[in-house]
Amino acid sequence: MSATTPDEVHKSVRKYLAVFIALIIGTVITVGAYYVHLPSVAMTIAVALLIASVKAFLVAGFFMHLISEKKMIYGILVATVFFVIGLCFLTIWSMHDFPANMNHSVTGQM
Amino acid sequence: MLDYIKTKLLFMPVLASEHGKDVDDFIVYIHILMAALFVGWFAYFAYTLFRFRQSRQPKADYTGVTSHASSYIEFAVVVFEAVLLLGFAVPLWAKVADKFPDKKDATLIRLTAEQFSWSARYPGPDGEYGAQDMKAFASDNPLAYVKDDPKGKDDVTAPLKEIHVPVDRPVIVYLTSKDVIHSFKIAPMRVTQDAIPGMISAVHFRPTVVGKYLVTCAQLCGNGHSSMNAFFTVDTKENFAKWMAEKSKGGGATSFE
Amino acid sequence: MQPTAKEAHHGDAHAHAHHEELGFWRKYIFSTDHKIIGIQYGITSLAFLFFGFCLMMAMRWQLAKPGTPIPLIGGMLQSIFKDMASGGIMSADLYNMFGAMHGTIMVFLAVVPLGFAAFGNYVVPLMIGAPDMTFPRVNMASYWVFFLGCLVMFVSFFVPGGAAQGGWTSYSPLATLVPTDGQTYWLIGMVLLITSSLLGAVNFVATIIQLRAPGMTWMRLPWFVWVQFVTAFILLLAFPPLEAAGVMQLMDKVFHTSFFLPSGLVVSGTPVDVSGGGSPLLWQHLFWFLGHPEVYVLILPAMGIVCEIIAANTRKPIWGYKSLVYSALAVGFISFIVWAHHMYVTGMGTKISTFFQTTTMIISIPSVIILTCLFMSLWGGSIRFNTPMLFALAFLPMFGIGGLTGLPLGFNFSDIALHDSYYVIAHFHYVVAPGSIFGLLAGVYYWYPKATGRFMSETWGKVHFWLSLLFMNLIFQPMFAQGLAGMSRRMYDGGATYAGVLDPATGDVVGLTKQMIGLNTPITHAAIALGAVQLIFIINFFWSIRNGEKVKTDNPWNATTLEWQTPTPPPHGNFASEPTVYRGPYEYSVPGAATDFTPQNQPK
Amino acid sequence: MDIPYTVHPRADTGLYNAKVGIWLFLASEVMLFGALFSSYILLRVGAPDGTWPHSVLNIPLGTLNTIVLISSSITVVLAWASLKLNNFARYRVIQSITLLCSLIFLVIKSFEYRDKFAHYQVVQKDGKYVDGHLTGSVYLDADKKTREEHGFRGLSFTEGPKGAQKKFTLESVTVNGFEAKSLAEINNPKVGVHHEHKDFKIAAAQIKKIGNYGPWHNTYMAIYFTLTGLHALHVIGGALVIGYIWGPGAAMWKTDPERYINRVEVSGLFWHFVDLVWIFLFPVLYLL
Ligand code: HEA
Ligand code: HEA
Ligand code: CUA
Ligand SMILES: [Cu+2]
Repeated sequence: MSATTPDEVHKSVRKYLAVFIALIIGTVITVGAYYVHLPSVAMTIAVALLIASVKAFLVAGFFMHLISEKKMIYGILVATVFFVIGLCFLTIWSMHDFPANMNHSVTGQM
Repeated sequence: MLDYIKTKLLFMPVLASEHGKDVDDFIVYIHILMAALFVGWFAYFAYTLFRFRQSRQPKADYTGVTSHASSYIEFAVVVFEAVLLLGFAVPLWAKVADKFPDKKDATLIRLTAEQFSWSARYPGPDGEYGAQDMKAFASDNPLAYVKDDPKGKDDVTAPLKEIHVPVDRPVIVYLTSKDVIHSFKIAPMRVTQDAIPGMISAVHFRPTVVGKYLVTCAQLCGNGHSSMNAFFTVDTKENFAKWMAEKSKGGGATSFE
Repeated sequence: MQPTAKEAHHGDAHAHAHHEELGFWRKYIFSTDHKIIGIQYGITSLAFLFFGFCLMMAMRWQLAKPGTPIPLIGGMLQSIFKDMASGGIMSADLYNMFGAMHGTIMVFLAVVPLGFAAFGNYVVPLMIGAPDMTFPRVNMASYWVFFLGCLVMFVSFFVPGGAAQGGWTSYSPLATLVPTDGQTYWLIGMVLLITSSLLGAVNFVATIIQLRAPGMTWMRLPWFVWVQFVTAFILLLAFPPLEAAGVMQLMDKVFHTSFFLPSGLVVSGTPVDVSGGGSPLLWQHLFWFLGHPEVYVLILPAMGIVCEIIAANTRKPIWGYKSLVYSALAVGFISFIVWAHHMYVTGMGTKISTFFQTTTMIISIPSVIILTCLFMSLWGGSIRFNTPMLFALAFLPMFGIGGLTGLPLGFNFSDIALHDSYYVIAHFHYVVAPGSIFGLLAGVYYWYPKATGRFMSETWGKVHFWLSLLFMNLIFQPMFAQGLAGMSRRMYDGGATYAGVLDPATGDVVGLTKQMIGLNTPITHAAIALGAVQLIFIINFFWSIRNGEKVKTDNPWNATTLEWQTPTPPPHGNFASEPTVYRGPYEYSVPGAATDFTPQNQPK
Repeated sequence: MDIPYTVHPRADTGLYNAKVGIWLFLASEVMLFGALFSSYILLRVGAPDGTWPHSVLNIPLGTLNTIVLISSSITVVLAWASLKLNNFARYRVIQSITLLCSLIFLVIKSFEYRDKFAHYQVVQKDGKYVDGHLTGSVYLDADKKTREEHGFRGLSFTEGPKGAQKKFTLESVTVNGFEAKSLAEINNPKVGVHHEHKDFKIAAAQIKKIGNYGPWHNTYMAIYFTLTGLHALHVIGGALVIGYIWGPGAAMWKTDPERYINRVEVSGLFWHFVDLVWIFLFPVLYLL
């Protein structure tokens, strides 16, 4: 729990509102970036995911009080994040490590 | 010695390909490690059960083992595994999975699996295949070859469930499937490779013994799975040429069966 | 141990802890007591264990005597499955159905719920000195969701077309294309079972983190609790991807999406009318992402039980407790990144398969350490050969055989020859049948007196043990030979068709030798004999509830862990007052102590 | 003995039971959505050119929904903070906004879904595509006399009491949309190209294939419906729990306020997680 005394709670409330505004701004920037058509697709993706990660960090860190959470919770989450990344990365990697003369397209073209 | 282990202790099937010997040897090495561990541990196990039974040892010893022998054994296992891994498995796998022979020096086969049979197709004199696209499937074009692809004009389709290759020449098999996942397995060749719909996978090997072998399917594919087989005939050069000439009679006539 | 403010707080909560008597339904059926829930799980999973075995006996009959009517149950099968079993003869469809359901039932409805949920529920809170699980109502929900899942799986046998037929692995596109609603039931059943496991897993981890009695530090936990902790974590984090995959396959099946269906499928001469664009390999990745950690879910609880029993019956501390703990954690952790060793022959390149075979070899090392510690623990003991101990001891070499034969499968190069052969079947049955099941049976014999106040018959227990050991080996040992000789699994004719094919030119037999196929018959005989032997156990199990020899004390094995320091059977709330723990779990034969065991809660 | 630490944190972990429980549960949820995101990436990377649609979703609505969900997230923490300040009345008001937001979110989502089900793609026999909203479909009965205007019901259907069933076959459909020569033109329109929408009347004989943008349309729609559907289930579940605590469960505020605050906190953690998932879903599905 991040706040216990009324004073601290008042302080946190101000923090929550700041985070809220940041989240709204983030959303606006993401959508804006989409409409202005950045020069490359890669850039659009990078910007969108970067902002999403920042927003996620804000929500998890402040609304969910992860910033000041106990060690036990960190332990659980670190393991989880490690496994998600493992799942995602290894799956995609293995789909792309096919010997050179194999065609790994998933279409009907054979 | 190795041969004795392979045939008499491990019951390995007939061997008829070049890399198959490496596979067999490797399996033997691992089994030697396994046997050593098993026998060693089992002897220890049997001895302790006998030596420390309650009637002989009414009072247990709080400390138990103090030697570090087991750590050394564990360490030895690690070293042995590392040698098998880095010295054998990785390079040998790289050879069979990645280092494909030159297409020009190999017999090419395009094998299409379906419930429950295999159809082989050869590229003909030009050494190239016409395109295959499942969208082109029709009842008179069951293997879905693109009809107006010039490269496909001289392709030769073998009768269902019949595959021929010449001996001592590398074979590259391109595999795909029309419906579900199948797996191309010829035990005497020490070859297993899945045929996955929507993808082309490939496998290569060099048959070394003339004979007729059985292709079986090593992936559950439905109620005909156990009878999904084909003959894989390794011919002499001459016989293969004869067979090929017979199958390609009439030029492209057989290409769209 | 200083009582903290919080402990003082719940001390006062204790005052109003004396509940009104619960009615029959609340007490035995919709109970929130972890012990009742554990027993519910136990009975359900033992029943499914037996059922799964019956499916296999029918299949084994077909393998030994292909095309002949199945004795005893043939008629029943025909009336249920109609032309899938006409004349009481098993058809290929029925074989595939029973095979898929044998795997599914054994893994998800029998061994996991028995090892994890039943023993975990009954024993873990007792061992850590807790009054119950942290979330008793979630615990109850977990059981009933599980029960619903079992029901869905069971009912699926009776829908038109029968139950799932795509193997327990349910590979798409096959699983999606098999024309039966059974697969839909299978998926719904799986989603329910997974949900139940998640509820259970949250509860276990939270319980072990939060409810350890004062003084029960992490390094004083009995190893059984540790393995349950690791198991719960595996379930918690490995199951959800399969749930996602199950939902996606359900979408494929019900809403005709194409997550796992590529474009251009042509099934028996007709193009399949779906959008395509999906990936069959995606299913395999998501399945094995659970599938591999799952095998440690099958084995870890059994190992934990074996460890407890060895400690109590050698009368000495477990050797290398810390190594055991770290090895269990390492196994749990690494088990998440080895899964693709089931997929070597899908066409992997060198880099990725090297990664996976390296992790596979690495994970075998903590397993070796675990086994080594258990072996070393025997040295210097005063070994008592009672029934639980016999099963526990047999576990060691049996798991050893199963584990060692995992190595040639784990190296991709040898897996080329062994993949999908009976070698794989023999490998994993050695770990799950004479491995896990022996461990679990040991647990049944060991904790039975705690739960019922009576022993199971020792004599019949020993008969059960020796015959089971014999027949298990007679069943699975020949399968190694068959596998090495090239016999494939999931062959409804036992390889007879392809082995019997004659070379039309020369008339020679090609493929498997008659001798190897011939082994099918003695294997089947052994399986039937094994089934008969289990009747001894079943009778012993039920007979002893009423007639078994009564325990004379609450701690009949003179064990040190906390579950033996409560009344027998333990009351609601488990302990009269919160126990305090003063020492590690395996303080047997402490020099200078009055007895040869020093319970964890015995004050200094 | 009773179960300890249901209200107060345990000294060595610093946590009360439900807090551990919810974080464990969220960890498994991370794996669930993580697996779906992995599948998304895999399917998308593997999709051949021109088959993965862009901008078929309504971005303004999606943005609005994002803002709705973010707002509900701040109200959840503010509600919890009010309880911490012992202000139950304010909690009630603020939390009701949360519930309102969840309702708005679901309503908007259902409109979006409905829109997709009304969005059709017609492949014509000449290979051209028509893509847009189906505004009418005319059916002929078997003797080709009666002509009926219907909601689209497939190429043919039968209706009526048993014995006197009538068979209807499609005569033509009207689609308000645009025509395209290839899928790529529909799925990945070039920057700045704007398709003029107009009515196309297509005779049934012209139609090779017709279908709406349901999950079966392509893998993108499949993952879109799966991800957002699962997310919507979480919204519903979360709203039910928060609503229960807010309404019938509020009696606990009187008897055991600390435990009540914990409940609000735990349900809030779940709610933030649902918000967090959406924060990724929105750009990934709508914008990329
Ligand atoms: C409880 C279940 C369990 C356990 C513990 C294991 C443990 C291991 N498994 Fe197994 N496995 C399965 C269940 C299990 N497996 C199942 C169900 C399948 C088939 C799925 C299917 O396709 O349907 C399978 C399949 C399977 C495959 C795929 C084969 C294929 O399809 O081609 C592979 C490949 O790597 C593999 C490897 C391993 C390895 C390396 C271990 C290692 O963890 C083993 C480590 C243990 C040791 C190394 C033993 C050490 C012991 C000693 C040193 C002492 C010896 C002493 C005496 C004997 C006295 N397993
Ligand atoms: C935990 C998992 C588990 C267990 C325990 C078993 C146990 C057994 N299995 Fe099985 N099996 C699988 C998991 C398991 N199996 C899987 C995953 C497959 C692959 C499926 C597929 O291909 O998709 C498979 C496949 C498989 C095959 C291969 C089929 C084929 O490929 O064609 C065979 C063949 O003989 C077989 C046999 C047996 C036998 C004889 C046992 C025996 O050991 C059974 C022993 C059982 C008992 C001894 C029961 C004891 C019962 C009690 C004690 C009940 C008591 C009850 C009360 C008191 C109420 N199994
Ligand atoms: Cu094809 Cu099995
Ligand atoms: Cu595995």
